[in-house]
Amino acid sequence: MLMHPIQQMIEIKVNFFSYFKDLTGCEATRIDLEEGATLEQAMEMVREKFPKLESMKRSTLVAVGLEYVATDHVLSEGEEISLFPPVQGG
Amino acid sequence: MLMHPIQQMIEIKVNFFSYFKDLTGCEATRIDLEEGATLEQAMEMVREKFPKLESMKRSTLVAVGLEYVATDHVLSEGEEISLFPPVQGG
Amino acid sequence: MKRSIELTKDPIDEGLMVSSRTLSHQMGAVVYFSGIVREGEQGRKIDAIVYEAFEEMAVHQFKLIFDEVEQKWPIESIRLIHRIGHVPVNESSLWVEVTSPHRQEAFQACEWLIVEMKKRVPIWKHPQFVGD
Amino acid sequence: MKRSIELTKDPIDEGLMVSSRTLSHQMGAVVYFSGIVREGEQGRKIDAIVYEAFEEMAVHQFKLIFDEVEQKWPIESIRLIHRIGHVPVNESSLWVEVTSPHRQEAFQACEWLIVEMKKRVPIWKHPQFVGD
Repeated sequence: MLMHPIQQMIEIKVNFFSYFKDLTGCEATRIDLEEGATLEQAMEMVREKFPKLESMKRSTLVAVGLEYVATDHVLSEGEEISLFPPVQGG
Repeated sequence: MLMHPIQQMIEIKVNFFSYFKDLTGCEATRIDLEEGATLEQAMEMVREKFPKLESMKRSTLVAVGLEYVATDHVLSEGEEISLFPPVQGG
Repeated sequence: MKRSIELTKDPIDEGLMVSSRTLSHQMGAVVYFSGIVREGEQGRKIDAIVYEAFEEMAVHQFKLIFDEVEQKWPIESIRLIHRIGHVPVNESSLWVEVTSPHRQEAFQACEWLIVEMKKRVPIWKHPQFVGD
Repeated sequence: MKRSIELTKDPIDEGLMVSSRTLSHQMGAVVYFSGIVREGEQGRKIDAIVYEAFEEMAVHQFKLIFDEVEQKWPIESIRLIHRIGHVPVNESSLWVEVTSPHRQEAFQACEWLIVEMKKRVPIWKHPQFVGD
Protein backbone atom coordinates (compact mmCIF):
# COMPACT_ATOMS: atom_id res chain seq x y z
CA MET A 1 0.00 0.00 0.00
CA LEU A 2 2.04 3.01 -1.24
CA MET A 3 0.89 6.22 0.44
CA HIS A 4 3.11 8.36 -1.75
CA PRO A 5 3.51 6.40 -4.96
CA ILE A 6 5.76 9.11 -6.49
CA GLN A 7 8.08 9.30 -3.48
CA GLN A 8 10.84 6.70 -3.84
CA MET A 9 12.55 5.55 -0.65
CA ILE A 10 16.21 4.63 -0.34
CA GLU A 11 17.87 2.45 2.27
CA ILE A 12 21.18 3.62 3.67
CA LYS A 13 23.57 1.60 5.80
CA VAL A 14 25.09 3.43 8.76
CA ASN A 15 28.33 2.17 10.34
CA PHE A 16 29.65 3.07 13.79
CA PHE A 17 33.25 2.95 14.95
CA SER A 18 35.14 3.12 18.22
CA TYR A 19 32.98 3.95 21.25
CA PHE A 20 30.08 4.94 19.02
CA LYS A 21 29.55 1.18 18.79
CA ASP A 22 29.18 1.12 22.58
CA LEU A 23 26.85 4.12 22.59
CA THR A 24 24.55 2.61 19.97
CA GLY A 25 25.06 -1.01 20.93
CA CYS A 26 25.64 -1.93 17.30
CA GLU A 27 28.23 -1.88 14.56
CA ALA A 28 25.83 -0.86 11.85
CA THR A 29 22.20 -0.09 11.23
CA ARG A 30 20.00 0.74 8.25
CA ILE A 31 17.71 3.71 7.81
CA ASP A 32 15.08 4.48 5.20
CA LEU A 33 15.13 7.94 3.69
CA GLU A 34 13.13 9.72 1.08
CA GLU A 35 15.02 10.07 -2.16
CA GLY A 36 16.80 13.42 -2.20
CA ALA A 37 17.45 13.35 1.54
CA THR A 38 20.68 14.95 2.71
CA LEU A 39 23.37 13.62 5.01
CA GLU A 40 22.13 16.08 7.66
CA GLN A 41 18.64 14.57 7.51
CA ALA A 42 20.10 11.08 7.76
CA MET A 43 22.12 12.07 10.81
CA GLU A 44 19.04 13.51 12.48
CA MET A 45 17.28 10.21 11.92
CA VAL A 46 20.24 8.29 13.34
CA ARG A 47 20.30 10.51 16.44
CA GLU A 48 16.58 9.95 16.96
CA LYS A 49 17.15 6.23 16.77
CA PHE A 50 20.20 6.36 19.09
CA PRO A 51 19.71 9.31 21.47
CA LYS A 52 23.07 8.69 23.18
CA LEU A 53 24.77 10.03 20.05
CA GLU A 54 23.14 13.41 20.65
CA SER A 55 25.71 14.40 23.30
CA MET A 56 28.54 13.58 20.87
CA LYS A 57 27.10 15.81 18.17
CA ARG A 58 29.94 18.33 18.19
CA SER A 59 32.69 15.74 18.12
CA THR A 60 31.21 13.41 15.54
CA LEU A 61 33.00 12.82 12.26
CA VAL A 62 30.90 11.67 9.34
CA ALA A 63 31.94 9.97 6.15
CA VAL A 64 29.97 8.83 3.12
CA GLY A 65 31.79 5.90 1.62
CA LEU A 66 35.49 6.65 2.17
CA GLU A 67 35.18 10.44 2.05
CA TYR A 68 34.35 13.22 4.44
CA VAL A 69 31.52 15.14 2.78
CA ALA A 70 29.47 18.24 3.52
CA THR A 71 26.23 17.73 5.46
CA ASP A 72 24.18 18.98 2.49
CA HIS A 73 25.38 15.98 0.47
CA VAL A 74 22.36 14.28 -1.18
CA LEU A 75 22.43 10.56 -0.47
CA SER A 76 21.99 7.88 -3.13
CA GLU A 77 20.91 4.27 -2.87
CA GLY A 78 23.93 2.11 -2.04
CA GLU A 79 25.92 4.79 -0.24
CA GLU A 80 27.06 4.04 3.30
CA ILE A 81 27.41 6.53 6.11
CA SER A 82 30.01 6.11 8.83
CA LEU A 83 29.87 7.94 12.14
CA PHE A 84 32.79 8.00 14.54
CA PRO A 85 34.51 10.05 17.22
CA PRO A 86 37.70 12.07 16.61
CA VAL A 87 40.43 9.92 15.15
CA GLN A 88 43.58 9.03 17.09
CA GLY A 89 46.06 7.35 14.80
CA GLY A 90 49.76 7.29 15.53
CA MET B 1 121.74 36.51 24.09
CA LEU B 2 118.39 37.58 25.56
CA MET B 3 117.47 41.08 24.44
CA HIS B 4 114.45 41.24 26.75
CA PRO B 5 115.27 38.90 29.60
CA ILE B 6 111.95 39.66 31.36
CA GLN B 7 109.83 38.99 28.23
CA GLN B 8 109.07 35.27 28.03
CA MET B 9 108.24 33.83 24.61
CA ILE B 10 105.74 31.03 24.02
CA GLU B 11 105.53 28.69 21.05
CA ILE B 12 102.08 27.95 19.69
CA LYS B 13 101.19 25.26 17.18
CA VAL B 14 98.77 26.29 14.44
CA ASN B 15 96.74 23.64 12.56
CA PHE B 16 95.03 24.09 9.21
CA PHE B 17 92.11 22.10 7.88
CA SER B 18 90.33 21.62 4.57
CA TYR B 19 91.48 23.95 1.79
CA PHE B 20 93.39 26.10 4.28
CA LYS B 21 95.98 23.33 4.01
CA ASP B 22 96.16 24.02 0.26
CA LEU B 23 96.35 27.79 0.78
CA THR B 24 99.20 27.51 3.27
CA GLY B 25 100.84 24.44 1.80
CA CYS B 26 101.01 22.84 5.23
CA GLU B 27 98.98 21.01 7.84
CA ALA B 28 100.47 22.83 10.76
CA THR B 29 103.06 25.43 11.66
CA ARG B 30 104.48 26.94 14.80
CA ILE B 31 104.70 30.58 15.76
CA ASP B 32 106.54 32.34 18.57
CA LEU B 33 104.57 34.90 20.56
CA GLU B 34 105.31 37.10 23.50
CA GLU B 35 103.69 35.84 26.65
CA GLY B 36 100.32 37.52 27.08
CA ALA B 37 99.67 37.62 23.33
CA THR B 38 96.06 37.24 22.25
CA LEU B 39 94.51 34.97 19.68
CA GLU B 40 94.02 38.02 17.45
CA GLN B 41 97.74 38.78 17.56
CA ALA B 42 98.53 35.16 16.75
CA MET B 43 96.17 35.24 13.78
CA GLU B 44 97.81 38.39 12.46
CA MET B 45 101.16 36.66 12.64
CA VAL B 46 99.77 33.62 10.83
CA ARG B 47 98.33 35.81 8.07
CA GLU B 48 101.67 37.57 7.64
CA LYS B 49 103.33 34.20 7.28
CA PHE B 50 100.63 32.90 4.87
CA PRO B 51 99.26 35.91 2.95
CA LYS B 52 96.80 33.72 1.02
CA LEU B 53 94.76 33.38 4.22
CA GLU B 54 94.14 37.15 4.19
CA SER B 55 91.35 36.85 1.59
CA MET B 56 89.61 34.21 3.76
CA LYS B 57 89.64 36.46 6.82
CA ARG B 58 85.86 36.85 7.01
CA SER B 59 85.10 33.19 6.58
CA THR B 60 87.77 31.79 8.86
CA LEU B 61 86.79 29.83 11.94
CA VAL B 62 89.29 29.70 14.77
CA ALA B 63 89.55 27.28 17.65
CA VAL B 64 91.93 27.06 20.57
CA GLY B 65 92.18 23.43 21.56
CA LEU B 66 88.70 22.01 20.94
CA GLU B 67 86.80 25.24 21.61
CA TYR B 68 85.78 28.29 19.66
CA VAL B 69 87.09 31.21 21.72
CA ALA B 70 86.94 35.00 21.51
CA THR B 71 89.81 36.69 19.70
CA ASP B 72 90.90 38.47 22.90
CA HIS B 73 91.72 35.08 24.43
CA VAL B 74 95.24 35.19 25.94
CA LEU B 75 97.28 32.27 24.72
CA SER B 76 99.28 29.99 26.98
CA GLU B 77 102.22 27.71 26.25
CA GLY B 78 100.96 24.36 25.00
CA GLU B 79 97.71 25.64 23.51
CA GLU B 80 97.03 24.88 19.86
CA ILE B 81 95.21 27.08 17.41
CA SER B 82 93.21 25.64 14.54
CA LEU B 83 92.15 27.68 11.51
CA PHE B 84 89.62 26.40 9.04
CA PRO B 85 86.92 27.43 6.57
CA PRO B 86 83.17 27.16 7.32
CA VAL B 87 82.23 23.64 8.34
CA GLN B 88 80.07 21.41 6.15
CA GLY B 89 79.09 18.30 8.06
CA GLY B 90 76.05 16.25 7.14
CA MET C 1 56.03 9.95 -5.88
CA LYS C 2 56.43 6.32 -4.82
CA ARG C 3 54.13 5.36 -1.99
CA SER C 4 53.45 2.40 0.18
CA ILE C 5 50.74 2.18 2.86
CA GLU C 6 50.28 -0.84 5.07
CA LEU C 7 47.93 -1.57 7.95
CA THR C 8 49.11 -4.66 9.76
CA LYS C 9 48.54 -6.70 12.89
CA ASP C 10 52.17 -7.81 12.91
CA PRO C 11 55.05 -6.07 14.67
CA ILE C 12 56.80 -3.54 12.44
CA ASP C 13 60.31 -4.71 11.56
CA GLU C 14 61.88 -1.29 11.27
CA GLY C 15 65.39 -2.60 10.76
CA LEU C 16 64.22 -4.65 7.78
CA MET C 17 62.29 -1.69 6.36
CA VAL C 18 65.34 0.56 6.62
CA SER C 19 67.61 -2.09 5.10
CA SER C 20 65.27 -2.46 2.12
CA ARG C 21 65.27 1.26 1.32
CA THR C 22 65.93 2.35 -2.26
CA LEU C 23 66.75 5.90 -3.27
CA SER C 24 67.56 7.61 -6.54
CA HIS C 25 70.91 9.37 -6.77
CA GLN C 26 69.28 12.79 -6.46
CA MET C 27 68.03 12.10 -2.93
CA GLY C 28 69.96 13.59 -0.05
CA ALA C 29 67.68 13.11 2.94
CA VAL C 30 65.58 10.47 4.61
CA VAL C 31 63.47 11.20 7.69
CA TYR C 32 61.88 8.45 9.75
CA PHE C 33 59.31 8.66 12.47
CA SER C 34 58.49 5.80 14.81
CA GLY C 35 55.52 6.21 17.11
CA ILE C 36 55.82 4.00 20.17
CA VAL C 37 53.12 2.93 22.64
CA ARG C 38 53.90 4.61 25.99
CA GLU C 39 53.04 3.04 29.31
CA GLY C 40 50.82 5.94 30.40
CA GLU C 41 47.50 7.10 28.89
CA GLN C 42 45.12 9.56 30.52
CA GLY C 43 47.28 9.47 33.67
CA ARG C 44 46.91 5.71 34.07
CA LYS C 45 49.25 2.84 33.40
CA ILE C 46 48.56 0.67 30.39
CA ASP C 47 49.79 -2.67 29.04
CA ALA C 48 48.96 -2.04 25.43
CA ILE C 49 46.79 -0.11 23.02
CA VAL C 50 44.32 -1.87 20.76
CA TYR C 51 44.14 0.11 17.54
CA GLU C 52 40.88 -0.02 15.61
CA ALA C 53 40.71 1.14 12.01
CA PHE C 54 38.09 1.68 9.35
CA GLU C 55 40.67 0.13 7.10
CA GLU C 56 39.47 0.89 3.60
CA MET C 57 38.81 4.52 4.49
CA ALA C 58 42.10 4.81 6.41
CA VAL C 59 44.09 3.70 3.35
CA HIS C 60 42.08 6.06 1.15
CA GLN C 61 42.63 9.00 3.50
CA PHE C 62 46.38 8.28 3.68
CA LYS C 63 46.40 8.37 -0.14
CA LEU C 64 44.70 11.78 -0.14
CA ILE C 65 47.25 13.08 2.38
CA PHE C 66 50.10 11.71 0.25
CA ASP C 67 48.59 13.45 -2.80
CA GLU C 68 48.79 16.71 -0.89
CA VAL C 69 52.35 16.01 0.24
CA GLU C 70 53.27 15.50 -3.41
CA GLN C 71 51.80 18.92 -4.27
CA LYS C 72 53.64 20.68 -1.47
CA TRP C 73 57.14 19.19 -1.46
CA PRO C 74 59.52 17.41 -3.88
CA ILE C 75 59.29 14.07 -2.07
CA GLU C 76 60.49 10.99 -3.93
CA SER C 77 58.82 8.38 -1.78
CA ILE C 78 56.78 7.76 1.34
CA ARG C 79 56.42 4.40 3.06
CA LEU C 80 54.05 4.14 5.98
CA ILE C 81 53.03 1.29 8.24
CA HIS C 82 50.32 1.63 10.90
CA ARG C 83 49.82 -1.28 13.20
CA ILE C 84 46.28 -2.27 14.15
CA GLY C 85 45.00 -4.62 16.83
CA HIS C 86 46.94 -5.21 20.05
CA VAL C 87 50.20 -3.26 20.33
CA PRO C 88 52.11 -3.76 23.60
CA VAL C 89 53.82 -0.89 25.43
CA ASN C 90 57.28 -0.08 23.98
CA GLU C 91 56.43 -1.37 20.50
CA SER C 92 55.91 0.78 17.40
CA SER C 93 52.40 1.56 16.29
CA LEU C 94 53.47 3.80 13.40
CA TRP C 95 56.48 3.91 11.13
CA VAL C 96 56.97 6.52 8.40
CA GLU C 97 59.81 7.06 5.93
CA VAL C 98 60.06 10.17 3.75
CA THR C 99 62.82 10.64 1.17
CA SER C 100 63.64 13.89 -0.58
CA PRO C 101 66.51 15.83 -2.13
CA HIS C 102 67.06 18.05 0.95
CA ARG C 103 66.43 17.68 4.63
CA GLN C 104 64.00 20.53 5.31
CA GLU C 105 61.30 19.18 3.00
CA ALA C 106 61.65 15.65 4.37
CA PHE C 107 61.20 16.90 7.94
CA GLN C 108 58.30 19.18 7.00
CA ALA C 109 56.48 16.53 4.98
CA CYS C 110 56.94 13.87 7.64
CA GLU C 111 55.63 16.08 10.44
CA TRP C 112 52.79 17.44 8.32
CA LEU C 113 51.52 14.05 7.25
CA ILE C 114 51.42 12.86 10.87
CA VAL C 115 49.46 15.96 11.92
CA GLU C 116 47.00 15.38 9.05
CA MET C 117 46.71 11.69 9.91
CA LYS C 118 45.64 12.67 13.40
CA LYS C 119 42.84 14.80 11.95
CA ARG C 120 41.50 12.57 9.20
CA VAL C 121 42.61 8.96 9.14
CA PRO C 122 39.96 6.79 10.84
CA ILE C 123 42.02 4.93 13.41
CA TRP C 124 41.17 4.85 17.13
CA LYS C 125 43.01 3.89 20.27
CA HIS C 126 41.64 1.61 22.97
CA PRO C 127 44.10 1.74 25.88
CA GLN C 128 44.32 -1.48 27.87
CA PHE C 129 44.62 -0.24 31.45
CA VAL C 130 46.64 -2.32 33.89
CA GLY C 131 44.34 -4.10 36.32
CA ASP C 132 41.22 -3.65 34.16
CA MET D 1 70.38 11.80 28.41
CA LYS D 2 72.07 8.78 26.83
CA ARG D 3 74.38 9.73 24.01
CA SER D 4 76.53 8.02 21.48
CA ILE D 5 78.74 9.76 18.92
CA GLU D 6 80.74 7.90 16.33
CA LEU D 7 82.96 9.07 13.48
CA THR D 8 83.69 6.15 11.20
CA LYS D 9 85.20 5.27 7.85
CA ASP D 10 82.83 2.30 7.51
CA PRO D 11 79.40 2.31 5.87
CA ILE D 12 76.62 3.04 8.36
CA ASP D 13 74.45 -0.04 8.91
CA GLU D 14 71.22 1.80 9.61
CA GLY D 15 69.11 -1.34 9.77
CA LEU D 16 71.37 -2.75 12.48
CA MET D 17 71.34 0.54 14.40
CA VAL D 18 67.53 0.65 14.32
CA SER D 19 67.24 -2.99 15.33
CA SER D 20 69.51 -2.39 18.34
CA ARG D 21 67.42 0.51 19.66
CA THR D 22 66.42 0.51 23.32
CA LEU D 23 63.78 2.79 24.78
CA SER D 24 62.30 3.24 28.22
CA HIS D 25 58.53 2.73 28.56
CA GLN D 26 57.91 6.46 28.80
CA MET D 27 59.18 7.11 25.28
CA GLY D 28 56.61 7.62 22.55
CA ALA D 29 58.62 8.95 19.62
CA VAL D 30 61.78 8.25 17.70
CA VAL D 31 62.95 10.47 14.84
CA TYR D 32 65.73 9.44 12.50
CA PHE D 33 67.59 11.46 9.95
CA SER D 34 69.79 9.96 7.26
CA GLY D 35 71.90 12.32 5.18
CA ILE D 36 72.78 10.79 1.83
CA VAL D 37 75.50 11.79 -0.67
CA ARG D 38 73.77 13.17 -3.77
CA GLU D 39 75.21 12.86 -7.24
CA GLY D 40 75.33 16.64 -7.78
CA GLU D 41 77.43 19.26 -5.97
CA GLN D 42 77.90 22.86 -7.13
CA GLY D 43 76.07 22.00 -10.35
CA ARG D 44 78.51 19.22 -11.25
CA LYS D 45 78.24 15.46 -11.12
CA ILE D 46 80.19 13.68 -8.42
CA ASP D 47 81.15 10.07 -7.62
CA ALA D 48 81.63 10.55 -3.92
CA ILE D 49 82.41 13.01 -1.17
CA VAL D 50 85.54 12.69 0.93
CA TYR D 51 84.70 13.95 4.41
CA GLU D 52 87.53 15.42 6.46
CA ALA D 53 87.15 15.95 10.18
CA PHE D 54 89.11 17.51 13.01
CA GLU D 55 87.98 14.45 14.91
CA GLU D 56 88.68 15.28 18.53
CA MET D 57 87.11 18.71 18.19
CA ALA D 58 84.17 17.33 16.20
CA VAL D 59 83.31 14.87 18.96
CA HIS D 60 83.69 17.62 21.57
CA GLN D 61 81.46 20.01 19.61
CA PHE D 62 78.80 17.31 19.17
CA LYS D 63 78.88 16.84 22.96
CA LEU D 64 78.35 20.56 23.51
CA ILE D 65 75.41 20.52 21.09
CA PHE D 66 73.94 17.48 22.87
CA ASP D 67 74.33 19.33 26.21
CA GLU D 68 72.22 22.13 24.76
CA VAL D 69 69.65 19.68 23.38
CA GLU D 70 69.34 18.24 26.88
CA GLN D 71 68.65 21.72 28.30
CA LYS D 72 66.02 22.48 25.67
CA TRP D 73 64.00 19.27 25.30
CA PRO D 74 63.17 16.14 27.32
CA ILE D 75 65.18 13.83 25.08
CA GLU D 76 66.03 10.36 26.43
CA SER D 77 68.80 9.52 24.02
CA ILE D 78 70.69 10.61 20.92
CA ARG D 79 72.80 8.35 18.78
CA LEU D 80 74.78 9.91 15.96
CA ILE D 81 77.15 8.51 13.37
CA HIS D 82 79.05 10.69 10.91
CA ARG D 83 81.02 8.95 8.25
CA ILE D 84 84.45 10.30 7.32
CA GLY D 85 86.72 9.52 4.41
CA HIS D 86 85.34 8.39 1.05
CA VAL D 87 81.53 8.15 0.90
CA PRO D 88 80.10 7.11 -2.50
CA VAL D 89 76.98 8.71 -3.97
CA ASN D 90 73.76 7.16 -2.60
CA GLU D 91 75.33 6.13 0.73
CA SER D 92 74.66 7.73 4.11
CA SER D 93 77.16 10.21 5.48
CA LEU D 94 75.13 11.01 8.60
CA TRP D 95 72.69 9.07 10.74
CA VAL D 96 70.91 10.50 13.78
CA GLU D 97 68.39 8.97 16.16
CA VAL D 98 66.51 11.04 18.75
CA THR D 99 64.09 9.48 21.25
CA SER D 100 61.65 11.40 23.38
CA PRO D 101 58.25 11.12 25.08
CA HIS D 102 56.40 13.02 22.31
CA ARG D 103 56.95 13.59 18.65
CA GLN D 104 57.31 17.38 18.48
CA GLU D 105 60.39 17.52 20.70
CA ALA D 106 62.05 14.65 18.84
CA PHE D 107 61.56 16.43 15.49
CA GLN D 108 62.67 19.79 16.88
CA ALA D 109 65.77 18.41 18.59
CA CYS D 110 66.78 16.37 15.56
CA GLU D 111 66.47 19.29 13.16
CA TRP D 112 68.13 21.71 15.58
CA LEU D 113 71.14 19.55 16.21
CA ILE D 114 71.74 19.14 12.47
CA VAL D 115 71.54 22.91 11.96
CA GLU D 116 73.99 23.45 14.82
CA MET D 117 76.30 20.74 13.48
CA LYS D 118 76.47 22.64 10.20
CA LYS D 119 77.62 25.76 12.07
CA ARG D 120 80.10 24.34 14.54
CA VAL D 121 81.27 20.78 14.05
CA PRO D 122 84.60 20.78 12.17
CA ILE D 123 83.86 18.46 9.28
CA TRP D 124 84.42 19.42 5.63
CA LYS D 125 83.33 18.04 2.28
CA HIS D 126 85.64 17.35 -0.64
CA PRO D 127 83.42 16.46 -3.60
CA GLN D 128 84.99 14.01 -6.04
CA PHE D 129 83.88 15.34 -9.40
CA VAL D 130 83.30 12.86 -12.21
CA GLY D 131 86.11 13.08 -14.76
CA ASP D 132 88.50 14.93 -12.44
